[in-house]
Amino acid sequence: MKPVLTCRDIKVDFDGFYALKGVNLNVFHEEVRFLIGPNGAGKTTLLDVICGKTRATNGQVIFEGSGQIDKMQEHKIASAGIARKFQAPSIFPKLTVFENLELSVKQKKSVWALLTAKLNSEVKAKIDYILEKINLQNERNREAGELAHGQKQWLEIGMQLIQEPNLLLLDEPIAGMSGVEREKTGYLIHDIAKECSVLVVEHDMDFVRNFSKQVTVMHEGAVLCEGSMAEVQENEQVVEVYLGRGKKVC
Amino acid sequence: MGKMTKNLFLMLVILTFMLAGCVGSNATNNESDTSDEKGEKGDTVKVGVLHSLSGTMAISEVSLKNAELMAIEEINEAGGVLGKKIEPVIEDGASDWPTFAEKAKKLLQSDEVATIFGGWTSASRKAMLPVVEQNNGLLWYPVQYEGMESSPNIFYTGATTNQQIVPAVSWLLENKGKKFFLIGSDYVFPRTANKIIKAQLKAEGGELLGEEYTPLGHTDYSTLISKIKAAKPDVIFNTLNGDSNVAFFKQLKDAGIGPKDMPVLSVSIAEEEIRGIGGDVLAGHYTAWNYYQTIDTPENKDFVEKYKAKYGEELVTDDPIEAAYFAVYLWAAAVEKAGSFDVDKVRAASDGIEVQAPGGKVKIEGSNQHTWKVVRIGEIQEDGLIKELWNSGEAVKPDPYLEGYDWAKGLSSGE
Amino acid sequence: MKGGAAMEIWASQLFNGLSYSSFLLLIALGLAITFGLMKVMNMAHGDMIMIGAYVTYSTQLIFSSFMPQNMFDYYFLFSIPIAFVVTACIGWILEKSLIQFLYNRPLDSMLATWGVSLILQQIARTIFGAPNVAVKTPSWLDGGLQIAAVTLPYKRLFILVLVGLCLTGLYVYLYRTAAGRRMTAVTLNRQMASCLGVNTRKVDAGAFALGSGLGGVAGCALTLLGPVGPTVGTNYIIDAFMIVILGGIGNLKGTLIGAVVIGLISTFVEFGSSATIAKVVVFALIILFLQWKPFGLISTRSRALD
Amino acid sequence: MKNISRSSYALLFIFLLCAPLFLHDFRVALLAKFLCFAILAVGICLIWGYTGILSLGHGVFFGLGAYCVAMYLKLEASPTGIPDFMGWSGIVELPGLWKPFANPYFAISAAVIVPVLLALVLGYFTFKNRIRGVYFSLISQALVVVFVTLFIGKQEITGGTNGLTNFSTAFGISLTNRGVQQVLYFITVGFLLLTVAFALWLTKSRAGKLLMAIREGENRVRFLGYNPTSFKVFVYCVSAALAGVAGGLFVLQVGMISPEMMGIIPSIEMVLWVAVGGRYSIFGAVIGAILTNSAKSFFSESYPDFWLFFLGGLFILVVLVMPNGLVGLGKSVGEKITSRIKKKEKEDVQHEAGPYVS
Repeated sequence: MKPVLTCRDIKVDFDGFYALKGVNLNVFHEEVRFLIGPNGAGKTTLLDVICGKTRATNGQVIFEGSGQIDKMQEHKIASAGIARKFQAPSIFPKLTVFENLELSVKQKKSVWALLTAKLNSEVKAKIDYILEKINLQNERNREAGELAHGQKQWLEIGMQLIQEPNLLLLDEPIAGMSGVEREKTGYLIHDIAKECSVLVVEHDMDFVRNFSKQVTVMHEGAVLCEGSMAEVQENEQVVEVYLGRGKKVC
Repeated sequence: MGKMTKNLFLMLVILTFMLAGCVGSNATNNESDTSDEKGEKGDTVKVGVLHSLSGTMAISEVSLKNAELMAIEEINEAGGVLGKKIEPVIEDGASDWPTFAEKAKKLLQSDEVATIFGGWTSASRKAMLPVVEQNNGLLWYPVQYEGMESSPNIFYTGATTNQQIVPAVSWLLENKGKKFFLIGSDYVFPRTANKIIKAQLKAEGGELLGEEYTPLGHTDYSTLISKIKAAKPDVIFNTLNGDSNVAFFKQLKDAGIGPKDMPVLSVSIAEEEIRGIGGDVLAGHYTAWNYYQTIDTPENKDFVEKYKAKYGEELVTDDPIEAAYFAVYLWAAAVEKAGSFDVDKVRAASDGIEVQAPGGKVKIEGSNQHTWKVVRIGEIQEDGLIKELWNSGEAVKPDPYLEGYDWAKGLSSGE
Repeated sequence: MKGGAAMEIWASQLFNGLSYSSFLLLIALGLAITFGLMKVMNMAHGDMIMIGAYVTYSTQLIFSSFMPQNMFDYYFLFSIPIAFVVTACIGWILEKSLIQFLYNRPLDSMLATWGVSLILQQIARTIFGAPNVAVKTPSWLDGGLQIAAVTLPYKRLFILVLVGLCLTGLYVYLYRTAAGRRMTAVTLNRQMASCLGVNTRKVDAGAFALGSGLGGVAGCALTLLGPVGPTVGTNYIIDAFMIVILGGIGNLKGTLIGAVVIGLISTFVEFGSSATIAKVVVFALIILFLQWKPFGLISTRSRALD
Repeated sequence: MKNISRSSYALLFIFLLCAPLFLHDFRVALLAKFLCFAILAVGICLIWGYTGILSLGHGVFFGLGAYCVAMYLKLEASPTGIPDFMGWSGIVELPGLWKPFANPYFAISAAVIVPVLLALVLGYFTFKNRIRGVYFSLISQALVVVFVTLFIGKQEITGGTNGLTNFSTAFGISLTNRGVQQVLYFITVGFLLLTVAFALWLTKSRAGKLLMAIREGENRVRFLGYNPTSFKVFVYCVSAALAGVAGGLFVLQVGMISPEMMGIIPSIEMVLWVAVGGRYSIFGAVIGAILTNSAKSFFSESYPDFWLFFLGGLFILVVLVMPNGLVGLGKSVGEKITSRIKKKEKEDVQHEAGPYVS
């Protein structure tokens, strides 16, 4: 099977400090891939490299249909079909929930297109559909800044979904959520995976165990191992990395 | 309901503000004036006093306003003009040229003043010129300027070029040397003045070693002084403006150049400006004006005394102050002669009007509405006053287009 | 023979350039702290310079009327610390009453401090009058040092030394004393410093006062070279900002280099053309340079998103 | 926007249209000048209030627009075909730069196109290089310094500090005629109306929402697949165009333009108008420009010394106490009143209907 995303020997050098030391990663169609690893392993940096926020010092990122994307500008990468949800909710607080989604809808994104854009029934239907999916139907006209933390997280996920991406990058999507909300988010992620590939960075091991099929473990800027959660837990190196730092996998 | 109230409230507040702002302070003026002559109402006649009372030019212009008000007061004490008391309407030009145009318009249209005394910079005069011409008003402009202008609605009581710059250059050529270096701020007066000087030097055997301009407000003169040092001129002719003079003279002195080595003749530094630079820095350098505080006549003694008593002992009088002061007297005399405040009649009557100003007799030249004045070259003293070294004896006829000088042909226009 | 004259001109221009740089550095140094380190767009910094200049003028008046004649020449040495203290106090009051509400709102702080600047100017005008005032140079600063055919005025040498002292003083304070280290810590990472028990409010006020005080010292030096009037600060504020952003925000070394670069370029361009052209060239170069290096000559790479 | 509904605009424009009936000619001319400023303020509101970019260099665009129209007027007022000030500088032939401006249509289009081109070039590079916040503000100030110094220094072409003044006619019609002045006033009102309508349409369009999104988080916008550079350049050009229009109308009304008016201080004052009115509201920008200038006119007529204290205080007040300006203030006061009325109504209803209502 051909991967959607291929990372080849990615290195990132922050003024002499190597945050990534040659990462290789493949993400396949309709896959939910979890990235785990201790703090400072380079998980977020890897997402940053994929979506163009951070430039790799070395290596290639290849995206299906667009070829090599690591030299492209951020908005071009996003247009190519890679959506990114940041760790801290980054939404537009002074716009309403509806407007946040309206801007995120998959559409032509030039100045002229937006000047002449009409709010037709098709767009409305899309937004309604997503609102329902992220459970914010009743908040559509509220300013996004007034939402609860968990709701902001969902709104941001919704903003990514409505772009109809081929690959969704989620950075700690359940941070700050209650138990019920976590579960809902877990199902939402699986639901999403029917339409696109998802790459999730997550710290919460229960969550990972419950919702993951494939897991990639990173440590100190490199991939340590890959496999199912069960396999990974057996891996001695992984145990050492976590236990050696005084942390347990479970 | 709620939204309506909100909007109504907002609009109410806004409209009140707007009315207050637009109607402004002249709400008290009856704008539909029935009297047929300008500015006259009962026992008083209104005149406008329009100077920058705020902003960068306030430094110079406030004292002109004071001088004009003093003259108005004196005339009122002596019985007024045509039996009417003069009522000054004071406006602030705020060192902003459109504001000068705006206020001149207000004075003429809304206050309907008989005349305006005002302005300092050429730019402010140029801004007021179309306004007074279009409204057939009258403006008395009291500061030396670059010439090349003669509006039927303006009287010029400051020197034009042939009453200050041209004689100064001749005097320098005769007494101080042939090699000139010209420096000035980068604006209209210095550039026009230097153009005239260059033509004159050519005609009278002088030599031009350099010509430099610095932006307004420039304060680092080390490079310019290096250039002057390298050129080694006999004299420096200075048309720098305002603040730049302070920096230039201080740094010139530091560079070890004194009046003995290279004297500087300035045409924009009078007694007022010396106070802000320091007499110690300027002592020994020259100026060219039509009036100095030190002029020894009874009229001047009286004038200086009254001015100091009224506005402060530490103050000084200088050329523009005197010109602003006697402008009011010239206008009053012209009105008396015309027997009317009407602009056209005053203009017709103005030719040859003469008054005894603090610095000597001054006379209006009807052909160009400038003033006959005595030219004086002076040396700046340690105490900040100016000692007269030379004067032209008789008053010099104003010649704003330099028509009486052969070498100036072709200067005044492209033709 | 001719080569000697050319050398002479080059040498004196180099000195002029360095001297102008030192003056620029002095006016920018305070701003490098308030704007560079604290990120406050302090448009009133020019008026701290103005106040410093008026303090010098007042000290001169006091010395000439109350002190023995032979002491007069030393008024200038006294005026420097006085100007520092007075403007630092004004800066402190300003921080406590206004600036502290404006951290993280750089554009708003720009507008508010512009308002402060207008008010300070009007106050100065009310107290000292609108015209410029004359400050008499102490006699020991008259004249200059003659090296071959080049004259180095004592005043300019004095300013060079003064800048050197300010710079070393600042360096020692910021990196070698506990109070200074606290200040650097706060500007680098406010939350972390606060967690470690640093009273950030106090440090902010102190830093702002220090920056303003340096403006006051610049004002003192200004009286040696230029005019003293209520609006004098506006002449310098734009230059000072340009130096700080050219050098890179948050970096004293950058400010130093920025001042030297601008000083040298403008004097040499002026020598080859005119002062007007030099001004246009310098500002156009700044615009172009920032296109190339948006964060100035020396910038630190940051990982923050916004 | 939601709260400042049509009635406010209707009242404002009815007031403006009726103003010549009850104001002295001189005051109408003054008001016309303020309306030009209002057009410019709308442009600043779009770029600053909506997009969050603070430009301290709008004086340049205003000045360029004004100079373009002024060049035409000056040529029409010069019987010899060469403006008087050029004669004094010894120029005998009209410079090439001036020649096309003899054509009024060229001059008027240039009043918009020249500022837009400058904004396009500067904006493209600056925004592409991701220069933001105070860096952009300072660059825009440097731009002002460059232009003002050039316009003063190139006296033989620009008229130097004196600027361009003393115009007589436009299209052969005398500008000083009372009727013409009135027509000009109504033309200005018309332009303001168009400007406001355009700005409202823009802010309500999806592009307008994206501008706000850029203000809220430029990088987020980028990761949604938009290129913020093009939107920022667009809004910069729009506001430059509005400033150019304002400048052109200003010259027709006031009859002069000089480099002082495009300087640093006027450029900062322009931002203040918008801040006073309410930076997030088009309506606020309009009334802010009119009111601040009215106040300036009033104070400088009555208390010139007091004006700077007032202006300075206003800056501080707006930033500290009322960041949403007069509109925000009016809104919150209005809300208090309405909430009191509502409360009262509610109480009344409750009294009548008893506890079963809710």
